Amino acid sequence: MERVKFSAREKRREVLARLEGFGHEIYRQLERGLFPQIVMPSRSTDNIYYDENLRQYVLGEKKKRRSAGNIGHIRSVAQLVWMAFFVHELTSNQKTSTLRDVFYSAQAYDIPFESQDESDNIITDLESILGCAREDFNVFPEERSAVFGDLTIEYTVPNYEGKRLNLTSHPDGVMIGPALTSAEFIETSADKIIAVEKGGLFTRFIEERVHEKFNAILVFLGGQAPRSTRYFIRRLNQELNLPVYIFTDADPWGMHIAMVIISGSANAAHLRDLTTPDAKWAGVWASDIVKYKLPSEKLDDLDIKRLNELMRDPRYKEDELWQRELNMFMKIQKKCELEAFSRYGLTHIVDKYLPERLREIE
Amino acid sequence: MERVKFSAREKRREVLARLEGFGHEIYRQLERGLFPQIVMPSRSTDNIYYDENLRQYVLGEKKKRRSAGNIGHIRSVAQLVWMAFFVHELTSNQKTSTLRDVFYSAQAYDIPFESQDESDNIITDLESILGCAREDFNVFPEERSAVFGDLTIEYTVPNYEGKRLNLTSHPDGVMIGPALTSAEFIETSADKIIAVEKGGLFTRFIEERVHEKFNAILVFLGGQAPRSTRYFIRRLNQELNLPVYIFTDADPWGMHIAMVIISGSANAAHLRDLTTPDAKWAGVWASDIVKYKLPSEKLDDLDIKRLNELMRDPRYKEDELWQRELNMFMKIQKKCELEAFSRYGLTHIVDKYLPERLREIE
Amino acid sequence: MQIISQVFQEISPADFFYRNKEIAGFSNPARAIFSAIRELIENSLDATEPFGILPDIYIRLSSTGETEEEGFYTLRVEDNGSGIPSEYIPLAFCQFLFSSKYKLKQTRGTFGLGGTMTILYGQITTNKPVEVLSSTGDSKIYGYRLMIDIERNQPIILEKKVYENDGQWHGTIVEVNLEGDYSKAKPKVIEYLKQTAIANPYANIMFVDPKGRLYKFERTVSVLPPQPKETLPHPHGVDVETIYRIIRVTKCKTLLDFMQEHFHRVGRQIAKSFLEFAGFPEDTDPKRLKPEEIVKLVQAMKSFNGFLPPDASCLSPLGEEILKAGIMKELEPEFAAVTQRKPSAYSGHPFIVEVGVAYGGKVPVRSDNDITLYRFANKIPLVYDESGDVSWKVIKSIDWRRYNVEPGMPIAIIVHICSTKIPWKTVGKEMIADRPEISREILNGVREVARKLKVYLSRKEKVKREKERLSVFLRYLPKIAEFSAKLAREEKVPDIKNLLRRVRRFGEG
Amino acid sequence: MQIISQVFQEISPADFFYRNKEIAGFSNPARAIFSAIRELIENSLDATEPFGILPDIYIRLSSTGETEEEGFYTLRVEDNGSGIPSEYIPLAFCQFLFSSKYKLKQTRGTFGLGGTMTILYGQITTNKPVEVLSSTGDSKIYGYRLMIDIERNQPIILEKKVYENDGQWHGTIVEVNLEGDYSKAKPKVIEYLKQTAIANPYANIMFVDPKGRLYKFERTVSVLPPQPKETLPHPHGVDVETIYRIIRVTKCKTLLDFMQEHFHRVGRQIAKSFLEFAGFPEDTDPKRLKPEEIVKLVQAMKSFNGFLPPDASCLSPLGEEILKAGIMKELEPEFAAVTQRKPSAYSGHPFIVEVGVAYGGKVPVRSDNDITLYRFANKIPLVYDESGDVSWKVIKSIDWRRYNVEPGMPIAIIVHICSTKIPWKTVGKEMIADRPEISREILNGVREVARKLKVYLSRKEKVKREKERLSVFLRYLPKIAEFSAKLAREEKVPDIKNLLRRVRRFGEG
Repeated sequence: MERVKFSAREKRREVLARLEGFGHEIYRQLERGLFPQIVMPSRSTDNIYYDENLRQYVLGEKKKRRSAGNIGHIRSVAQLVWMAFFVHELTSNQKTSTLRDVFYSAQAYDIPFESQDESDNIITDLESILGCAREDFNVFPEERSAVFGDLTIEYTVPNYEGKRLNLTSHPDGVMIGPALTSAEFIETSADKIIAVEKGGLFTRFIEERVHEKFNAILVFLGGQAPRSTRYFIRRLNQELNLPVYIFTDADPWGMHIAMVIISGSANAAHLRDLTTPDAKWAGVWASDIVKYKLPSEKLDDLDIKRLNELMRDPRYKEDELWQRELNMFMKIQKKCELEAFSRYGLTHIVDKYLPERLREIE
Repeated sequence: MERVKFSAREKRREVLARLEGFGHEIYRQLERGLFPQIVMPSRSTDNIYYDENLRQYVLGEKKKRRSAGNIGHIRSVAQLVWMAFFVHELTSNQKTSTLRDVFYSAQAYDIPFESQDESDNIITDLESILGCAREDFNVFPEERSAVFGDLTIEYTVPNYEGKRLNLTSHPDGVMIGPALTSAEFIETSADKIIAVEKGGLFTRFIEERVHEKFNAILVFLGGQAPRSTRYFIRRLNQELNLPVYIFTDADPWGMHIAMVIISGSANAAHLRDLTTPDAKWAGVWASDIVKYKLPSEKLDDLDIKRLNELMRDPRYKEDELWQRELNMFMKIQKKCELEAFSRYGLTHIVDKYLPERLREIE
Repeated sequence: MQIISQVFQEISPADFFYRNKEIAGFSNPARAIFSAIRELIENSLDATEPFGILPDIYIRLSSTGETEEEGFYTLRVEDNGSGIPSEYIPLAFCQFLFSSKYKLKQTRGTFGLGGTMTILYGQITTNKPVEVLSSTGDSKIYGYRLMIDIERNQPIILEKKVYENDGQWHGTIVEVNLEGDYSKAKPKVIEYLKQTAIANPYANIMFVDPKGRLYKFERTVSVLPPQPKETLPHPHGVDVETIYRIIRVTKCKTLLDFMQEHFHRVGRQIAKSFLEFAGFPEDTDPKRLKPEEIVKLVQAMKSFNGFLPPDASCLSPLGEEILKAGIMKELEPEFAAVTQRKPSAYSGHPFIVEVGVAYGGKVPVRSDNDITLYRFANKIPLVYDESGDVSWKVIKSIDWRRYNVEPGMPIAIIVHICSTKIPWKTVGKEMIADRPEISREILNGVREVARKLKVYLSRKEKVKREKERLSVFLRYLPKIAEFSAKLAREEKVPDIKNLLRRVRRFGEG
Repeated sequence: MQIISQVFQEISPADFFYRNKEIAGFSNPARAIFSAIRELIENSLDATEPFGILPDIYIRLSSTGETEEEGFYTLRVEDNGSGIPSEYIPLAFCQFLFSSKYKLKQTRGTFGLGGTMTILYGQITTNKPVEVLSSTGDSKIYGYRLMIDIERNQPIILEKKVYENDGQWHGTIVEVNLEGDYSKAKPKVIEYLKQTAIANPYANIMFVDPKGRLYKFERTVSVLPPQPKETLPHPHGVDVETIYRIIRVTKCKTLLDFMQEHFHRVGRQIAKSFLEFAGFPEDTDPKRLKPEEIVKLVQAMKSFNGFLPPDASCLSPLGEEILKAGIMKELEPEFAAVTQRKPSAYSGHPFIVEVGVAYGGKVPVRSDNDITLYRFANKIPLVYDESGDVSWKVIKSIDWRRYNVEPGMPIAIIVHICSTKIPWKTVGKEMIADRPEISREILNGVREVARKLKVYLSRKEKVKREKERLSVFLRYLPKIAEFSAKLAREEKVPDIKNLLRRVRRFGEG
């Protein structure tokens, strides 16, 4: 298997350089007696396009300009410059921070944010300006997801440099946090990645030894996967060259969890490297509800509304599977959960469904 | 350090015996031509008392009787008998299941639950009848919390029997799941447990090497701690004889997270072994908001309502700390989060607050 | 200072109402059509029922313009009533404040000016005379073409004809031309007719609208409710003016006689103890009372607790049978119950409340899931301003779940209040005010029929439940047997036939 | 069939109103006190203002029972009006449908029966006569003690006295006794007086309540609004009866003269083109018109578009100055604006809308955060049933944020409508109906003053913002300099003095 090489140190150096460049640009303008201006891609909906080649959402040509000479902008310019400074400190000291921490930290510098929404938004601005994800400058959300399977990693975080861990070492699953996403991949015997939406199924898969039986690395998404998890899945796919199969609930929300891993979200149109275009949504499909006679519920109004939105979504166009399943949902007006297989016994999903499905799409 | 010994296998045998005994009792009544009756402690609020000696809520003498001859009861009697049968299967096969899985599994046996609430409730009935927690018969909720620190454990789950793991091996923290809660504790150099409500702070503590600097095992509670985590903390406290310090947000909800770990919840009044009566709420206290000039918000109506409830709660009576802080909340009408310390810099909480507080209460 | 002289002027009652048409409900073209139909129907009902005649009323509204949009109509109302003596016809129709309704007994109209107002409105909008044909059943039928001299409040007789009455016909036919807007008024008119039919099932009512559509409400009972008698004033409801009027005509020489002779339900004992209470010697000559003594007498009458409550002989309630017949006829419900409350009084005015409930059948379900309310006052349906009415307030105050009533059930409540003086909330006579004595009677009446409804709904529910009960045991007992056997590691599943047999026996109880 | 003879009876107008007291607002003791005070004050205002007299009105309500709880009061109202000629005093006060107000010009009362109704109510509740003292400013003052013969609608003169009038006093004093409930009526009474003072700032009004509390509303302007003139009827507002009445008295021999002589703003040209439109020869003798021709004439008058709109000489608006003075006096606002709209008309009745806005000062903030609305019709405040009024509907239809108005601001809108015929929604005369012509004028008036309010609020806001603006730059520019220097690893923080100077310069613009 050919591997793409990953170096945490290199990435860090690159990010720091970009941050310093940003600071220098501001500084230069002030030195010349100008009100500093910042230009960044607009993230308004009319500037988000689906890129067929990249197979993800990208931002178009529209720019937004923030000037310190404008009373409506100066506050956010100051917040941005401070934010760049703050994450530069974080990254160069190899410390991490949550979004919430950043919000509070600002007060130490007399930089006010009215709410965490506002500081989150400035972080996204900084992402667009620098073209890298917040995880790259060590800001993480609170969500936790997990991984399990035969993969040996080598940490790059302080005090653990060079230390290795095999991801089967803890049978409850290994948490995907800053240390794991920044680790290097050393060795694996797995030949595929199986990602599941729900924690209960993740545990079931471990107990049923799915990782061994199917030679797989198991990933627990925890609902809509956090960006660090999406990034981690992409790395597994790209660096280890392993196919990715995603299992979600059979409803418009579940299928979209898979879609966001595959093609990214509109919210992250300003970023690259968060998508895994070759990953596959492996189930539970609308057609499975019929085929496997699964206990199901009626789609409610919100589900139907969501379904209609997805039907108009360019990511769902021109792909046979997505189209077929969207239409099937519309037709049967039903949904079901991953756990629904339990009606045939707890191991049914592993003994019957999983092998059948993998044979079908591999 | 003196250790209390823990044996997963023994516990399992005991649970299975109780389940079979329950089945036998029903069977015997049917054989004698009687409508089977089940008697269990009532869990209605008027039968929940605070036990000063046990330092937790317990159920009183009131019983409730469920008879298969009563149209209003027969459905739940059938559900209970099936539930006992089902978890017997789980436990004897050493499989785990989530609450949601149980709900779906019932359909395979033509036992209907209208909602997961209903099946969760039957599981609680079974807990009261058997006097053991659902985790003992391998039913777990979805919540995930984590632990980190120098503790070597030995697994008892299938395929891992005898395998050991040191809980510093993964710097993102080790998930507390069925495998970990059923593991045996082998060795530790720590002399205390520090439990924190929020994930961000847990990561910060690991990064700041709190486990080394303070010789501690760190536990991430994930908000209101799941029962398996409370059970795990109790084991750390009892078996390793380590003091437990709990850090939460400074608000009525945060302090109650600590209280539930210490004295249990009313919902679990029918169970033992989930409390850690000697654990201490170490902060953030209402008085800390004043003392450390922390950024704070006004208590809202819901907070005040909750505060008034806590003031009437027997668990909060006759303890100087709780009383003082409840009164302080009432007086200053403010609350703040753990992250609020970030206003003084990201490491302030570790460098200043934590040592001061531990010195104060140790 | 410059003084401008003032000009004082007297106007006639007709002129007053001409200037203030809205007092009688003629404020706009839609309302005018509604009021005209209503006033003439009520006159017809009052010309039949009190005389022991089963009412046959025929109403025709036809468009007189080229198109209906022009808004000109001819309204013709025919009845088989007692008829009006020839000499009174011009005055009864064309003079304001002239009526047969100024009596202390229950009548439909209370102002006594609805008919004349209709004619006045027709005259000032179309300039056409009213045509009246009437006979009291004797040998002649009299026909008049009349207009109103508004400035003088007098009838103008344009034409008078006399016809032979071979068939001994009695009744009145009125034909009036007027401007209006029927298309807007239509829903309220039809609702009014339908509800009139509920409260008057002993009447035949036919209505032909301008498009020629026939609405027919047929008689289903042939018994009339007992007719009201004229009554003496009750002491609690008396004011100074009333006393003066009585003193002016009385022949009594002592207050003791005076009290017994002129007031409702005052006998010798009550008169004696009242006069003692009021501090008047029994032999005081009423004609010699000083003004301040009269005030004192009135005050005492209001505050004395020893008078008997008014009796209901001056009232004409529908009676339970007729009310129920009306409900069955128009709503065809699956279940109905009615009750007549005992007579009661407020401020000396007697009243009776009658309440009905109807469930299922043609009873409508309101779009807001509330209970449908039909309100009647002295047999007149009230179709405007429901939410301000005392009955609405009472119905909303009830916790209907206690009567097994769920929102959205097809349930109607019918409330009829009859009184010599309905306490109207406004001059428009569409809402009844919330007097505690009245709302208490309505509440008790509604509760009474609601309890009967509850019994019906409960029985219906019980039959359904009993069937479900057995199926529950059949379903779950085998499960209990199966899984307890498995848990207990027993091969044989226990026999539950006997238990099921016992359940079935219980079920029959 | 049994025929019972009917008894027909005529009653007097006084008897009619006695039986239907609620028509004039005497439905219960609280409402009666309110109506009595209101009617007598309005009579006093109508006895002063139209005669060029600045009103001085003194009202005293005193309790006559031992305690106020008994509910008996004496109401005394004194004015300095034109006085009533001695021979008219008994009729003006004690005969229904006798008044000086039946004119085609704007007056406060329109029914002309409020004063007499007050006296009748007092008489039937207390049996005491009314006392009237009046002089027209000549050498005598006349004093009467009067009662009403209700059955005959006639005054009863109990006593008549003549006094010398040395001081040339003119005016009227009325003292009446009545039953009532002042403690319940009080809030509305005080609100009524306060609002009367807003609309009549040229009046001195003093009120002493039963507890001896003095409410004083002092004159702040000494100019009266222009007085209304009596006017001819506008052709759009005419009905058949009006035409008849004119024909009866006209001296015109041709319709061409008739139209010019008897109708408002109809000149020769308009009369000619109208008659052509209507299809009548110009020389038609009006006295020879047939009934159906009169209807045709009325129809043509209603549909002909060539008439001029009515002029406003028959109206008496307050005028912008007086309205503003009233607002400043009673609300003492921080800002006020008023506007008088051009005269307009609906169905031939001219009307003028005047609107004011007040902000801050004593303007109250309503508990529901809505805008406070003061409504006036012909200078009378309307204090009941706000939510049904056309002005309320207009105010609620406006998006107030467009005028920089936030909920909870102390803002009052004052709407005054004057007309020869206010389109009342109900007989109670508390709500004005939603005629499109009227609501359009109100809307435009409110918008006009709201725009002025917006300018004021914007300017206030701008001054505040300019201050804030500078402080924002002062706060953030140094931060940008500091952190960009740190990021760029530069030791020297850039100098931002020049930039701040430029901001300040911008700020002055």
